[in-house]
Amino acid sequence: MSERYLFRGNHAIAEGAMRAGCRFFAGYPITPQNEIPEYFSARMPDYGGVFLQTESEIAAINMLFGASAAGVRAMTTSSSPGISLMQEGISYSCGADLPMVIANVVRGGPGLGNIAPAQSDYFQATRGGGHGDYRTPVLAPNSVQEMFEFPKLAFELAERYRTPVIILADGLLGQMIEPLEYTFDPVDPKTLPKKDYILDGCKGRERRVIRSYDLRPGYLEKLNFERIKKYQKIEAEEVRYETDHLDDAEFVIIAYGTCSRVAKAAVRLARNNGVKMGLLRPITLWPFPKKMIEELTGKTRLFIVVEMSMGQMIEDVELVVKGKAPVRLIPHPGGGIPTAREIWERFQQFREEL
Amino acid sequence: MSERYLFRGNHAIAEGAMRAGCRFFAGYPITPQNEIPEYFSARMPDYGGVFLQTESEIAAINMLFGASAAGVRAMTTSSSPGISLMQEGISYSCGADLPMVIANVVRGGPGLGNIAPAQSDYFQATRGGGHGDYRTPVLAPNSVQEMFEFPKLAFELAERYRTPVIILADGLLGQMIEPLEYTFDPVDPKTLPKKDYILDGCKGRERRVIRSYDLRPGYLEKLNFERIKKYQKIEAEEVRYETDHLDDAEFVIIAYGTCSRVAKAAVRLARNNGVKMGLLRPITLWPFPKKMIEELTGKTRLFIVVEMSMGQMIEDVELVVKGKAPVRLIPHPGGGIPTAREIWERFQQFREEL
Amino acid sequence: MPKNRTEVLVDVCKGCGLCVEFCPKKIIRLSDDINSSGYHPAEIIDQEKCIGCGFCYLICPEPAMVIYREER
Amino acid sequence: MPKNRTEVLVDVCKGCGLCVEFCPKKIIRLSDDINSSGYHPAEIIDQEKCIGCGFCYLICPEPAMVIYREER
Amino acid sequence: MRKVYHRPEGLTDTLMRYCPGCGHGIIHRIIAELLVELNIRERTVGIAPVGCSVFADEYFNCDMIQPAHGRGPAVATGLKRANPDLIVFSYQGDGDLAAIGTAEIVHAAARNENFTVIFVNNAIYGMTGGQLAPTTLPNMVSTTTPRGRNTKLAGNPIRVCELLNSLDGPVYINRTSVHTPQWVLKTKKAIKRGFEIQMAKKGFALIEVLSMCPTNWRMSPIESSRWIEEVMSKYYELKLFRDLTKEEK
Amino acid sequence: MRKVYHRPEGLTDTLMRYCPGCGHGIIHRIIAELLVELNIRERTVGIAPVGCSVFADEYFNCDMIQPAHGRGPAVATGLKRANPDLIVFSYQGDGDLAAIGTAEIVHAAARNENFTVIFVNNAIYGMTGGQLAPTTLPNMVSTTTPRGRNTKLAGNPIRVCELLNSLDGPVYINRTSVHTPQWVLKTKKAIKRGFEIQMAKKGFALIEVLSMCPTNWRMSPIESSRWIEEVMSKYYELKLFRDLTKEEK
Amino acid sequence: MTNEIIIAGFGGQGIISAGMIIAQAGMSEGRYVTFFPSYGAEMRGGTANCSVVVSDEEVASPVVDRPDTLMVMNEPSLIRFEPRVKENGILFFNQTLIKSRPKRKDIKIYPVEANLIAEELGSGRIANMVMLGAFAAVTKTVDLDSLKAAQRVIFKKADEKMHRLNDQALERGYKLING
Amino acid sequence: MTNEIIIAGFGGQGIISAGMIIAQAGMSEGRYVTFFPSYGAEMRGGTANCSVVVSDEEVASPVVDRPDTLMVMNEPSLIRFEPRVKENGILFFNQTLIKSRPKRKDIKIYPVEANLIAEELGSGRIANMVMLGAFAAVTKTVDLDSLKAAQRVIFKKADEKMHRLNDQALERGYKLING
Ligand SMILES: Cc1ncc(C[n+]2csc(CCOP(=O)(O)OP(=O)(O)O)c2C)c(N)n1
Ligand SMILES: Cc1ncc(C[n+]2csc(CCOP(=O)(O)OP(=O)(O)O)c2C)c(N)n1
Ligand code: SF4
Ligand code: SF4
Ligand code: SF4
Ligand code: SF4
Ligand code: SF4
Ligand code: SF4
Ligand SMILES: [Mg+2]
Ligand SMILES: [Mg+2]
Repeated sequence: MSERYLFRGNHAIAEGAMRAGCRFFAGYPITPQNEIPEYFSARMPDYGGVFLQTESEIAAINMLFGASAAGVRAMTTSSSPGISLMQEGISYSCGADLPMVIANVVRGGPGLGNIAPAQSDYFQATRGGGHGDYRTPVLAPNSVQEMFEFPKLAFELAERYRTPVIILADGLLGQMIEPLEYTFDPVDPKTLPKKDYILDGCKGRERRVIRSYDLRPGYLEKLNFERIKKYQKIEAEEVRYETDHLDDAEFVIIAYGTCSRVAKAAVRLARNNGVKMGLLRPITLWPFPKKMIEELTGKTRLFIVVEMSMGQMIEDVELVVKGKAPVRLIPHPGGGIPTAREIWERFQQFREEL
Repeated sequence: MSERYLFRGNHAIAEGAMRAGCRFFAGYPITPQNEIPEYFSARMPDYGGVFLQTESEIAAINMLFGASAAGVRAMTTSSSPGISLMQEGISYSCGADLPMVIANVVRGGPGLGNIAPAQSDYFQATRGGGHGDYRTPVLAPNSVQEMFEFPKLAFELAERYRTPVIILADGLLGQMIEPLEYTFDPVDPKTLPKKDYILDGCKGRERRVIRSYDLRPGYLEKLNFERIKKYQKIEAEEVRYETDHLDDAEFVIIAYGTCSRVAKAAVRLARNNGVKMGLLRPITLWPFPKKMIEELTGKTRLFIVVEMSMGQMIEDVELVVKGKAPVRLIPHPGGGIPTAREIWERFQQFREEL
Repeated sequence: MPKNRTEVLVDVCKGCGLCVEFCPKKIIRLSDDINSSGYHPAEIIDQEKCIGCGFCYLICPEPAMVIYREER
Repeated sequence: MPKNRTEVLVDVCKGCGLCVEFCPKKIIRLSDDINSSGYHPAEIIDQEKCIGCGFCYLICPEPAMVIYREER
Repeated sequence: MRKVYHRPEGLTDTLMRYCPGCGHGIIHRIIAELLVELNIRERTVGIAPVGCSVFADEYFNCDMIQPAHGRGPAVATGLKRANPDLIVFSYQGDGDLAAIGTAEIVHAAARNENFTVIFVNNAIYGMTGGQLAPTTLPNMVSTTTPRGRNTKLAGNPIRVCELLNSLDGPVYINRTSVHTPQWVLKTKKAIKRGFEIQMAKKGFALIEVLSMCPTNWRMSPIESSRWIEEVMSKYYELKLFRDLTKEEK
Repeated sequence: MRKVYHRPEGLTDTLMRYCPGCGHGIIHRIIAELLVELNIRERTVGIAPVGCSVFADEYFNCDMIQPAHGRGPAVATGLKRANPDLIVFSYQGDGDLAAIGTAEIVHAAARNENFTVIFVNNAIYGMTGGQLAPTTLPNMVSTTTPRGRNTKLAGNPIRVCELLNSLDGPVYINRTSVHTPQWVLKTKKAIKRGFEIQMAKKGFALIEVLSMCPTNWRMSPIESSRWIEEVMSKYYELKLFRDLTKEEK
Repeated sequence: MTNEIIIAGFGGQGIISAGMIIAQAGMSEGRYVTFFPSYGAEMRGGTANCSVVVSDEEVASPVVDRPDTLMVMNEPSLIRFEPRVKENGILFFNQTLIKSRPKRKDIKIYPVEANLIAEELGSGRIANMVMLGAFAAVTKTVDLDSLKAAQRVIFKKADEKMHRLNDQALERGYKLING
Repeated sequence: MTNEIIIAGFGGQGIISAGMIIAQAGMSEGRYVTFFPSYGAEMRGGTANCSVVVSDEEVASPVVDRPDTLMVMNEPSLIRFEPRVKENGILFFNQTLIKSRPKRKDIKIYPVEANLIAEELGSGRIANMVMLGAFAAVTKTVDLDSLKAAQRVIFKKADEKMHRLNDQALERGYKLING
């Protein structure tokens, strides 16, 4: 094992972003992610980048709009209410095809809710909480190590497809401390390929325009059909997931993020009790691992979806399973975290009822 | 036929709201719904209510938060980008269980998009574009007459369930002019039952608090489970839809709002050509007419979903149909409006491919 | 031959009349013709009197005015 | 018998010391005891000297001070 | 013996969960006393911000509402316009009012809405743990300006009274403090004036109150009081900026 | 014969779709001339607002970006901080800047961001068809104040230069107009100064320009010009509010 | 019977009010009607157009894709909309302002000297009324009298003089056909 | 072996740093560790608690619901967390500040005069270290030496004097058990 350091999830995501070449951070404080801007504020000067505490989340997302147009890797982070405020800006960024990374360290909602870990912004992240037809890739880390690594992946996806990418974490992942290994070398932004759409003055080339509108009849529709092709490509090529004990599983838990950690413990518990349980953990929430679930559908006696919400991802599961196998939900709306024991007990109940 | 007047959809919704007892309007201009605030500004003084053009959509939704807490029927209207800005406020209003009516006269997106009619805010409206677990009833009118009548229905639902209600129209419904009949008597707000949660000073009673948070461990979750019961009740009791030629239909179009009007013409065209086509038009988009679609699933050879989006409602259809019948989409992302002829032609193609 | 010349780009002009108002020499008026966008464009009625002050250009929103001065 | 009486609500006090600082008679100090919330509460060391000025109450954020004045 | 100073009826029995020496408690008490003294408790709706004083909705013994961060003035506008008989106050911190809520306070002031704003300036984001506020002083350390506020990078502080005083709308603007008993009394007078103006339907009043945040200033409460006296009140001049009701006379 | 006045290279060939007599065209041309005269066209990024001049991104012959309504100053901040070598201008209407974008302009000014704002005050929402703007004059008719702006209900107009002049941040604040050729020249000088300040990395400059909207004022272009002269410029004083670079000398 | 109509021209040529007058007239005759204007960004100095449907049965789609009847008041509108007219449909064009000529052979074409006649009557602004008169005469979708009544409803703020002028223009247009 | 630990007490009693020291020590011994603090609103004058998991295998769930080991530094925490300890689990409580006594019969209970000993050493603020020493001695989850090294990492800004004091406190706690 190479050198490891104890790291808080929130610090890890910030460190990971800067190492991934992020040179622009703009954000507004909100619990449970305050350590992210704090860490950026302390370290960004060393990286020669920009740190800005903004007047609001709205200003933050719009500063990203500008910074991304100028060509730098730009990131903002917030938690649920702050992300709601960014919906217009996210929609604009999708409409203007600007890459950027937005991390949501989700807390209990709706409204001011509480500051406990939650997953109730799944719909917002995967369906687009903003207006208009768009999608954004959504990455769901489940460890401090992934909090560190996902900003890099997110920037790569963002630039490959010219799209905002969302990292959907939660208060637990933000606050939790685990050993961290620096698994990649720092990215020097200067070594990245030059982008051919950015605004850096029209010297020696045609002037460029970045916009999200087209008022000429029919044009916007054409543009949107083009963008849908990009989404189809992402759906075909960028699905990521992790499996645990799926080979012989009769019962499959589907869970992401914090819930997938708890679910892993539940799988251990079940296996210790001789039950063939397995776990599918979507890493990309959009694109959703549909094919994998389709494959499982034939051989699975029961799907259990565990969510820190009233049940949102379960819709994506049901869209694939199509009633061919029972799907049960263990919901925690409002900042409650499931426990392995609870999953195990609920499972036994579900099995009896089958 | 009783007296009828030519009315623009945007004027009808404003007139309908005031007749339904709306005494507080706050909003910010945006095309294609500017005629709504304009009409309110001209007529609200006659009704003795409050009209306010606000500094932003954010201010508008938060003024509604206050006005609703004070007990009046309060409404705001906007179009897509403005509605995105309201997502935090809508989430708060759901968290605080405050009734209010929000009309979205949808336009093409994402971003600034265009000002043509669109239906691409379906996900946002039905899944909650804001953070946290919540739902709002969504009403989708398809005529000027319904633009006039739905605010009343919306206020009734809003108050019965203490929830924001969304009226999801589009630029065509807002701009179009049709004959209108005053189908209900003006509601005098004074005759409405007094609400037992409003803030009017604690004279002679316990003080009241309206909030959307609970930071005590576990409490928010309990609260949210309570709210889910309310949502289940709405799903059980408030589904509304309209059918056209469904009795013997082999092919069923599912479409709402403007698309349902076009679809009706397509059904006529099909019937004239001897094809047994019918139309299911969801009036409430949430709660979605699941049962009706379930019933149709057995006897329908093909479902055609027509949407002025890249395909959003189709998810709700597929969640019910569960692969038991083919579902095809005619999408118009970006402000395009389908035509009856187009539906008819695409249908023939679909049928051949079956 | 005039010292200065003022040219109206007929199809750019929207006939707003601001140049007419601000020409110190009052040598601009709106034509009776309709241009391709449906406007009555400005026209110079007495080129001789033009002092090349540029007011018509300065106030023109399009700009539909081009002004030439004699080289010295 | 004192003219005025100042009472500290021991379990409300958070031991911030502001009253100690602003008592013009310097008759307040923080006790060595710990209250139910883990703070060292204020205590009056010389009730006799209290002039009932209310400064301790005015500056107390909780408020943990109650001040009695002799009826006239 | 008569109880002359004691927990006012305008506060509930709930103990306040602010840090020791926090100015919020003092300001709460002042407002609570006025609710009783002006006999308006039973027709008042208070607005708690998002900030440390989000819990104000548990502390004030009157109807309370807790809206989104920074939107107090919009909510107050809604409440007051819908029911002009209410007395409405919006209690807001410097992050709430001067950062995310800038548009709402500027426009409520410009509209001269008839409610009272108590603006608690502690030059820091208390609730979230000590980040830079719009009112954080130059060179002052916060958790997001760990080397001190460099105005070249993090911008200049905003003086809210001065900003709003450039508008036609507001009737009353005053800046006070609660760092000494004397200033506590002056603050009470100022807030009283604010409420009276509202009761007389004259319009918008804002009282900015400099307030200690010992926790995030990393000072003792007493050091905090001194710091307001010696530093903060020099940067934020304590004065009455405007009282249009007086000018009228 | 030398062409002394002609469509500048800083404008594209696209004909502008503003109404006849609209001030936007004049202001566009001024900026376009300066892009050439200051030799900055090839390193400038312009920001078009949401408003009638949303189309500015088709008209200026330089890199352009079109962001969300009111957020120009935030986008400018992002652009300029990410690439300080750019010259950035934010072109905004009164609805865009003084209503929905209030927070963004106030904070960009307070931070003294190094870009130039051209603020087109036509006292109305042009694009959306003539609704009340924050700058609509008292008693002025708009489609949402059909009986004229009653300041008791619809609030008082906001004077943006005065508002921002209360801040420490900005380097340059000036209010001019384009209703006469003389004022067009003064406006050009003012905007030039704004760009020069940015080029010298001195900081934030805002030039407010009173501008005709004949369509929504329901006046002819000439009447509109007169109305600025006789009414609007009385309410919005045309003057230099601040030039810190001069004070330095 | 259903007549799906498109009217198009410059902003300022009274396109929208022409459409509304047809809708009002149709409604007054007890027919089903729907009207849908183009709106918005096109306002700034561009073109305007609107769709009207007048029908004996409930109007399903308010969207007129391929009109039975097209009235064009200016050149660009002719170019844009002519190809859309249904086979055997009807096209009216404003001969005064439109220099080119329609190309379709499968539709009926009526040139109308709308602006010329209107100017004769005293104001180019009532060219739309001339057009409507011709439209009523040819298509019989609504009666001339209904149109006359309808313009008084739609222009309710105009004075009697203006109403009379409109009536005259309607009649002149009507007589172009039924003259 | 997996030890799931909860530490709880007043804010200011060093609850969080105690947890992090265990995590750091565990990591230095090559074990899998996870640490999760309570955070946020409870900050304002409330209680603090944290969970630590130290394990020989990858840590699945970072959420400690029913701890193997509980350390409580004040009265309210004893009341809140005692019922959660696993059967046969271990409870350490700060005897100096906690007046009442644990009630469970099915767990092992260790009273620790944490504050008393800490004050003896010169500062009540190192009561947490005393607790950790006892914890190491009883549970053997991590070595005393690892804890000593770990506190130097976690308090990297403290001076040598403070580090020594911490070491002493750890030792005193350790010796309470292995004395
Ligand atoms: C939309 C949104 N953004 C951010 C937050 C997080 N937040 C809570 S309180 C606060 C700032 C509090 O500072 P201030 O207003 O100065 O009040 P104080 O705590 O200092 O009294 C912030 C940023 C939030 N709850 N909602
Ligand atoms: C979030 C949002 N709200 C509202 C609008 C609608 N809108 C477009 S332009 C505009 C106002 C334009 O007025 P102004 O800024 O004064 O510019 P002008 O047209 O007068 O030049 C508004 C409200 C929008 N596009 N986005
Ligand atoms: S240049 Fe001067 S004098 Fe010549 S036409 Fe123009 S305004 Fe008149
Ligand atoms: S100012 Fe320009 S647009 Fe206006 S009339 Fe003169 S040339 Fe034409
Ligand atoms: S009332 Fe005055 S003198 Fe008495 S204890 Fe309080 S501060 Fe001291
Ligand atoms: S001011 Fe109040 S809280 Fe502070 S020490 Fe005195 S009594 Fe206690
Ligand atoms: S953090 Fe500051 S403002 Fe918040 S309660 Fe503590 S002292 Fe008061
Ligand atoms: S509406 Fe007004 S601002 Fe907009 S283009 Fe027309 S005249 Fe100019
Ligand atoms: Mg503060
Ligand atoms: Mg304007």
